[in-house]
Amino acid sequence: MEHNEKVIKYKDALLTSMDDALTRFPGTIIMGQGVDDHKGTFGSTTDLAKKHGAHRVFDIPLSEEGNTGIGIGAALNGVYPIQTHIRNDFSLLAMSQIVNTAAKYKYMYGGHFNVPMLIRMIIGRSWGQGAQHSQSLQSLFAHIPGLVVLMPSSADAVLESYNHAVEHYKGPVISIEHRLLYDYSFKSTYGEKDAAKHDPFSSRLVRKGDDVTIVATSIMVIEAQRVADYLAKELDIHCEIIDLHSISHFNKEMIVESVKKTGNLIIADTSWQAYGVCAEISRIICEHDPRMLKGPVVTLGMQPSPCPTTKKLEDLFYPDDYTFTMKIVEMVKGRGHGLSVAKTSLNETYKSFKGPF
Amino acid sequence: MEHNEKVIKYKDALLTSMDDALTRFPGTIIMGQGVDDHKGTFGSTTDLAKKHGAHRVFDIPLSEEGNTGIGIGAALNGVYPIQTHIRNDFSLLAMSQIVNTAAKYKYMYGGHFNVPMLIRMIIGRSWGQGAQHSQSLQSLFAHIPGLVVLMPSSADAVLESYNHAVEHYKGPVISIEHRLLYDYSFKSTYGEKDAAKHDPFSSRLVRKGDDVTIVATSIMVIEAQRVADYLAKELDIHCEIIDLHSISHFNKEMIVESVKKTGNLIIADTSWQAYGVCAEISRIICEHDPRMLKGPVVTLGMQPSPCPTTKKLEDLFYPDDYTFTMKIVEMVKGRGHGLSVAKTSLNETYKSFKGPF
Amino acid sequence: MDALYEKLFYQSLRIRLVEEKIAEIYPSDKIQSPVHLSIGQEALAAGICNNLLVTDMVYTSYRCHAYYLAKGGDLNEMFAELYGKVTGCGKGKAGSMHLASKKVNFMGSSAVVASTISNAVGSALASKILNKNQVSVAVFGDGASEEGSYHESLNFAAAFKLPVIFVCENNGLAIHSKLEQRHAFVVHEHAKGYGVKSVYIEEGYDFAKINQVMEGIVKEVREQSIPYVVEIKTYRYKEHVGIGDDHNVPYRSKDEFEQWKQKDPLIQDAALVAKFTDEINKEIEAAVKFAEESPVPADEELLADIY
Amino acid sequence: MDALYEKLFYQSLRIRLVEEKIAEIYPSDKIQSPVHLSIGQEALAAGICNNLLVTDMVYTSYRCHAYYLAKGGDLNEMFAELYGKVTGCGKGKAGSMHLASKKVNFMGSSAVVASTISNAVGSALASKILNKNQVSVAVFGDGASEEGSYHESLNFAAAFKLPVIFVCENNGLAIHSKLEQRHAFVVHEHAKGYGVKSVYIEEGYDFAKINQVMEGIVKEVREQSIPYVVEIKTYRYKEHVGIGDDHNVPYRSKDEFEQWKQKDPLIQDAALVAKFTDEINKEIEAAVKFAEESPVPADEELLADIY
Ligand SMILES: Cc1ncc(C[n+]2csc(CCOP(=O)(O)OP(=O)(O)O)c2C)c(N)n1
Ligand SMILES: Cc1ncc(C[n+]2csc(CCOP(=O)(O)OP(=O)(O)O)c2C)c(N)n1
Ligand SMILES: [Mg+2]
Ligand SMILES: [Mg+2]
Repeated sequence: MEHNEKVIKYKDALLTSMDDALTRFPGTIIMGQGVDDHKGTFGSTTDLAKKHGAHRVFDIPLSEEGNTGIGIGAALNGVYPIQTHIRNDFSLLAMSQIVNTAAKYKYMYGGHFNVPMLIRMIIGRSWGQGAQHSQSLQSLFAHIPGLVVLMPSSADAVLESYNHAVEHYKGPVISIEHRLLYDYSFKSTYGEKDAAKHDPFSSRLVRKGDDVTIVATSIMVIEAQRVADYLAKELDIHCEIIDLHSISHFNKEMIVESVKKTGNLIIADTSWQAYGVCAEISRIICEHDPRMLKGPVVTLGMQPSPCPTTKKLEDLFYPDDYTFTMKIVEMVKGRGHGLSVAKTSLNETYKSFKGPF
Repeated sequence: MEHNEKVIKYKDALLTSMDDALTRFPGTIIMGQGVDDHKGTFGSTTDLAKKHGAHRVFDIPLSEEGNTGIGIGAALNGVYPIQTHIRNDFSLLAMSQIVNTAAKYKYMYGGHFNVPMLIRMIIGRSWGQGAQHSQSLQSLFAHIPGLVVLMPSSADAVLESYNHAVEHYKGPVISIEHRLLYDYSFKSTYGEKDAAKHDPFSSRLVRKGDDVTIVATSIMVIEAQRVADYLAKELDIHCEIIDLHSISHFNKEMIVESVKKTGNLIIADTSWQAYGVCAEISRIICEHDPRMLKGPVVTLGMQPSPCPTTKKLEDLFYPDDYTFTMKIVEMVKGRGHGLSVAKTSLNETYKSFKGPF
Repeated sequence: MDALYEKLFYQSLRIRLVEEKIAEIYPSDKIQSPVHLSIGQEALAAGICNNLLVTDMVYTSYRCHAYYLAKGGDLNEMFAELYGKVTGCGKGKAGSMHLASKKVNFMGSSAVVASTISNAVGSALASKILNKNQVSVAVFGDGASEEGSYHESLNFAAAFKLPVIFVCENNGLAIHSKLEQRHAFVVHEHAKGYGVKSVYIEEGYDFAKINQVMEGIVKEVREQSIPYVVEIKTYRYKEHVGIGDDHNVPYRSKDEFEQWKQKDPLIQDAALVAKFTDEINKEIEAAVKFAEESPVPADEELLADIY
Repeated sequence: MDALYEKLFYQSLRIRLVEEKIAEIYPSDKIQSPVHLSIGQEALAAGICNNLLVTDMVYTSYRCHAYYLAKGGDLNEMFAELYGKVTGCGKGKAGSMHLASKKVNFMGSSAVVASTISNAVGSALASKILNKNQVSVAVFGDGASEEGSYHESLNFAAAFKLPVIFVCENNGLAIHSKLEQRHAFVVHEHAKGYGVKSVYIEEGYDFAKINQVMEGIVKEVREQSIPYVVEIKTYRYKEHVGIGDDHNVPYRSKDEFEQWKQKDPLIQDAALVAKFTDEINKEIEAAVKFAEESPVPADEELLADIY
């Protein structure tokens, strides 16, 4: 069997990284609502309490602010806590501990303390779950110095960066996991000797191309790849795709070099554009040299409204890959390009997802 | 006496707008820590409890999340609550109510409910107050659809927009007030018949010029004006200044038109650049047409660290107006301009501020 | 008394039949939003809301169908909402977790646990300031009482003497977690620490008893402007979210379920069930038809009603 | 027993003299950060910390000087920190509100009210998981107990049986707000609602009594791994923040102040004050000199120690 035939699901990568952390570091604990139940945080913590003990993988009360403060205090006393929020919306209740405490601990006390911990937050799409279960709040964290904010878009991205977080990094890491990635299968070379070497907390160049630069996060990386495949095959348009991966510590040079080459930039994020990743990447370009660009930057994200539940509006709320594709064609070929683009869409994936959860 | 000779302090404008709200609308209440004490929220609520009754202006427990939820419930039942956070850092404890509840109430329930309320949050500088009392968190709120986020930079900006909020607007308004503006005096034409008419929740063109566009928020508008005065007088460089005022609903056309004219853009905000106002304005330009710009955009904000307390580092942490000036000279005249710029600095104002508080 | 009993029975049964209808429709995917059913817990909504005036304010969690109905929310608008139609009580933007009806002061239901508790306290604050003679009610689960804002809400309501009733629907579970693992306090005892009066009702299936206890409490709260905590033991028949049964999963025991069913009037009193079912089902069928035939929101709705 | 009394007296007096020195220096603007003095409250820090091992962990609020010293924090590093010097315990980045000293497990002091309470609970969680035989202590004000995270912390500590002591320094004030206006509960009574043992000490000036009560509690907490709430009545002599007196302002009464002073050993026991003052002042002068002569941080420090 060739090594690149190894295939692994996102959720299994999560489970593996959790299991590894518990196995290799006796100080690791997983504390979160339902981490020890039969659903095991959508399969990412299943049976770990049984395997590693109920004192290391345990359920906690509904007390986000307190729990986060408790995680921090534990981290300061020799434990590596992994915390989970089954929706990142709930982490808003823990903002003070994350922003006022965890992010500042090392600096505020002159470098004498470290708060090593991992906070996993799940975002999603197409659950018909409405305004309070649909947000994608990465930029709120990435605005704050002191936090490493990740959005792993593949199984290997999970394995590389979570293992790095637990083993080597001494500060708080926020990781935003997309629920719809959980059941995706990815090729994996993690751990193999000729596997690609990434800075585990930085960006990845996932596809090379000369026509357009796509900077994407999380599941938008998958969409970008589908769109890029289509464009290359059908319309001879070649996209370069940068998976931002870390939205707090992304690779600026990689982005600048790519835009210098292509002159065209499209940014695709899971959240609102305003004050989000789309804004931040625009800033990087503007501060470097906006004249690298041949024309306007295109951004894709959620429409500027809370998320409605009804399918009709929800489909309008999120960008689809038809729009994604069309925007790129227009960017490269101009408005009156007259090319036709198939309507096959990743939306089918979204639609087929049901829940509960 | 000529009408434009009327001068009013920022804190008196605040006090007047609070008093007006209580006088004109019997449903208005002010609820906040210390609003009825002898310091009266730095002079902005002084004696209002005596004047309007302790049932309308009252102190509350230290319970930010609960208090905000209580304000929202009161707003839904006929009261107009004005809430205060003497440091915006504390509002992180209320993020879930602000973001998950207040911002979404109207939309989430199909437009049948309104949450009219004003949340005042104070930011600052130069207090030697360190990492947890120095943040400027406007972008966290402005990222969220449903919130109007203001940063009034003058007495009239306060009067216009607070009165509009209380009298006409039916949703939640977050206003970020800079503590060092409190004791500044401003010319005021508010309420006079030939006073300038602004959209109370939008941007203001506060100075016209052809060489550089400065987009600024809060106290950075004052700095921009000082810098622009100096540049016009000493170096014949003419700045156009846009006071963003509302960072959630700013005037995009005004910005685009100005940048089209000057080709040079500098953005000056009170917070970190990443994912902040500097990023958002960059996005607007990038999405419109980055080729309007003659060169890189310059941004000014806090250095990407938590705020240190020691003066030495604090002075490096915040931008000063010497840097501000030099950046503009370089932008207009090129790097090797050889011009000399005086080191007089607004920093003196910052340094002379002591506290306590 | 018999008339009252029948009225409460009817209310409870109506809620159950509505939710059973939802469970029936759900696999068809016409309802594309997560549903948290109150089957087994209907008696609380019926017994509590029977004592409220239309001007009284009710706030709940995502487990809201029962209170929406008991407070007088329109059934057509409820089904239309579940179907994502513009004729729904939230124009299709709300879905199952965010039912609300301004007309009957059913003020909102939230998917963020405990978040509406303080809203109800604020409602009571406004009542007091504006002299409205209203009672406000916060309904929440046992899990919600672990959130800090519950403490903040109790303290505020007690310090300001506000007319608000805190109703804890104690089903002993937060998703799959047992109360004992999460909770170091007893809700109705803990309230006394704030000087807040409280009561515990163990018979959460008994709408008549709940109604009777609540009658006195609502009167007291209204007349004296004081907060009150009401803890009611109850039992969730279905899984936490969704329409399935999950007694096969070891997190709870089938025995417990059987014991509750033994006491459940909606199961035991077959005669009354028979008496009312047809009438209720007719109403439900009409509401489903209304929902089916209603239009989805126009595209413009996406960006309407934000500011 | 006399030796013990003198030791505690010395500790308390040392704290007072250090803070009086700060007040003396403050107008010179050499200390450019807001100071929250514990003058009047010193006995708590002395009586509590006397029972802790160096391996025990202490967390406080911004009102932290007293505990920093009582836990064994270095005086030179403290003054250097107040002066914003790189030799400070926080390299000049911390200032008065964020003293910490890892060497003596004085783990942190926060300017966000109540935020360190849960950190101390987490510390105790780690002790238990890692079998460390430590006691963790959270020190906070009466105002802090109004924050939701206090409730969350009590519940967690009780549910998980963690060895943590919650010390409430009840000075009856949050800035200028009186306890009665904000608080519908009594801290040490309220704790019992969580099954947490508690004690109330009214004599917050009496370090000997505090020491003695704490001795038993620390032992019990350590041996049995249980949480404990200790509420101590105390009195803040100075304004909330800054170095001024503010008894002229009507928010509190001068009488109360006079009564406290009557009982304050650091005022009443002139002989012992005389006995120790010189020695302490010498230590303080040396620390001030150390601070004065230390360098400010290099520019590179601005962006160091963030990640
Ligand atoms: C703040 C917050 N934390 C976590 C969740 C996830 N969650 C949804 S329902 C639930 C259990 C709540 O239990 P309880 O309050 O007892 O209500 P019940 O479902 O039993 O009616 C949890 C943890 C949430 N929705 N909000
Ligand atoms: C979360 C938060 N809210 C408000 C403040 C503003 N504030 C600073 S100190 C204080 C009073 C705290 O009183 P208490 O806890 O009794 O402590 P004390 O100052 O009396 O020692 C307040 C309200 C803050 N720092 N943090
Ligand atoms: Mg429950
Ligand atoms: Mg106090």
